[in-house]
Amino acid sequence: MNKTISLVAALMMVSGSVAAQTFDEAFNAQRGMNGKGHSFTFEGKSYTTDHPEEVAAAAPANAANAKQLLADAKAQYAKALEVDFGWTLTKGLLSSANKALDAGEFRKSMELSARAQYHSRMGVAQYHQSQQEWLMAVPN
Amino acid sequence: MMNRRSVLKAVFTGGLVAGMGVLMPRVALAAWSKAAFQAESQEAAMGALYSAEPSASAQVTMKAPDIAENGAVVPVSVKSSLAGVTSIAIFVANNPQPLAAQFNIPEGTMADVSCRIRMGKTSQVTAVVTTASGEFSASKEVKVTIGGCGG
Amino acid sequence: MKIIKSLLAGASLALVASITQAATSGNTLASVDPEADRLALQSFFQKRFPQVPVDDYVNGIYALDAGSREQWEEIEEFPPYEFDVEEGEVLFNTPFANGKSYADCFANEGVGIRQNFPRWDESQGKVVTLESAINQCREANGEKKLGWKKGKIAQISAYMAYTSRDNVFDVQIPNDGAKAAYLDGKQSFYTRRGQLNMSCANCHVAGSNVLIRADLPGPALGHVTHFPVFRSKWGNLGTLHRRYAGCQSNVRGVSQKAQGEKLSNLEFFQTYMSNGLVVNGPGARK
Amino acid sequence: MAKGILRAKAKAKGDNTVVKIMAKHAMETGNRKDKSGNKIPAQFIQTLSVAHNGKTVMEANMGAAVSKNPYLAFTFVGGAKGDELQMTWTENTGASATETAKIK
Repeated sequence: MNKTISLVAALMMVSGSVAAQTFDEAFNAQRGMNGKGHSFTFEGKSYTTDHPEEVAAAAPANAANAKQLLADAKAQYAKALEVDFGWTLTKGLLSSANKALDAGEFRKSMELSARAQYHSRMGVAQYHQSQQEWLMAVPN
Repeated sequence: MMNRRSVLKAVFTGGLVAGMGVLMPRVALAAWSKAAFQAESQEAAMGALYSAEPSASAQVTMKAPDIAENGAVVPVSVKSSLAGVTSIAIFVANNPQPLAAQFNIPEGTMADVSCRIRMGKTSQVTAVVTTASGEFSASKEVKVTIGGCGG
Repeated sequence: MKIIKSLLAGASLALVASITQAATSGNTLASVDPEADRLALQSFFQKRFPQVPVDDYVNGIYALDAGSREQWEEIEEFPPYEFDVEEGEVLFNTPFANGKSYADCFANEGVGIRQNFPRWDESQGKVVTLESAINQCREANGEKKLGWKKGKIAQISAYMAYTSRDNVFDVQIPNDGAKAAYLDGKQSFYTRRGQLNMSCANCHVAGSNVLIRADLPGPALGHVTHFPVFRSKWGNLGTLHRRYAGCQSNVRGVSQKAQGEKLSNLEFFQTYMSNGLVVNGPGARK
Repeated sequence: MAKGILRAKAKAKGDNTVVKIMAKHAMETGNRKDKSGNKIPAQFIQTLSVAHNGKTVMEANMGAAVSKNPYLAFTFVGGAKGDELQMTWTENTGASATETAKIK
């Protein structure tokens, strides 16, 4: 019993120095506490709390990069829809990203694409996670 | 679409029997008061209908929910044990036009009416009953909340 | 401090318990037991709201929320769906161009049969809801399909429900095909969707005693017995699949196709959960 | 006869008659806008009067704050099963009609 308590406590009180079980857990905890643009160490290495999409969106703002990001985001959205786990705001983000691209606002377009891509990646992740976890919600 | 069509149809068929209305005996009851219904404050609406401010009375009872399920359809019932009630009116203080409805109660009809009203937001709802000896009222606050699930 | 500790212990126990359960039952075709699921859901609600009789759950949220119930009873004095039932009856009895009518497509000429839907159709290999049976009937007689969410289809469905009031829901799961559809619906019900990461069950089972702003969510037991519903919010009558779409986009998920396989299976599961309760549709809701 | 917009449930109970009436009507307030942003003109039932044997038993004056599909319930002394009620409604547009219902 004590063991379980301390495990849960560790999970709940995770901080930069306390090791979580996996990188994802550590990342999520850090992101949750500090938001983006924060650095932390995990098993001796240094990482930032930025999502991969945010890292991509930080690339130089130009037409080629903005176009590429938008295409990536659209492809990711298609994947989310394929597993039936699209999110409602994604479509609007994509169309705003498209408009910003046309208007030459590359930085804005890239940030919108990044958000759309993140939503879609999470939708797909949600699909996979749900396959494993849905039964936990069934009353017995 | 269908709503409008059946309404139009009713209007059309209604035209044929509208003449009958003229033949029906009319009693002297308060007509639809433009000044009262279009008034934008409760004072103005009451002023258009009554000569004096209604006084609160325990003999007027109003049934209205504490929290409205949906502001678009709020059931309200008004009842009075006062003698000789000739009119019942319902006011929603915070509506754009506070007077919601006014009922003429001829002799032989009970002072007990129910209807459903719209409320834009949380407001004091007041029922006013008219008798030979003046106006009497009851009021209560009805909360209008934002629903949890839009759907 | 002590309080926090015991809270943590509780949380860890719950976590462990649900994982153990997940490992064992109800998520495969071999282990899923619809009747056990139904009884488990009933007992869940009976434990949570011991004062509410099971039969009362057909009234949805009004079984639990006294303040709302009073207003609803006022509305039911002269419910707004009466016009729709009337129009549904006219539509139902209007012959198609070929001279046939809806009555020719259904058992007992379509009267008093709501409780048998949705049903597993072996020849089509899928769940057929009442609304999809209505459209199949139209197509078989050379008529165009009706839109799924509101208008005529909801009115016809409302009339058919009205003629079936007080009949007891009796959804059958005759074979493995039906069982697979049931399981799929069950999984959908408990699967988190959308940006808010919520499942049907989050609100309508586990969250059934938690306010969402000022509202309690309707309990999952008896959830579908009163459809189609006239929602004051809509200002008109709508089908169950219209409501599903609304729920799914409320949690910021792209909603699934009305009368598609997924939602039909979900309806199949949910209606099975209400087996033994009576048809009381159409209903009036806030 | 084509059905009008009113539905009535009138029941004789002892010496009294309980009347419940609902009208199928949108009760447009004039404050709403359509999808293209144009104001939807006000169109609502302004008066509804009910007569039994030629005697008015209720006269309702309504504003735009009465709900869609307006509902009205009241009780009057008298009335017997089989009697007819005459119900006359008038819209703010001037349209009007008289419909009837039987007491049950």
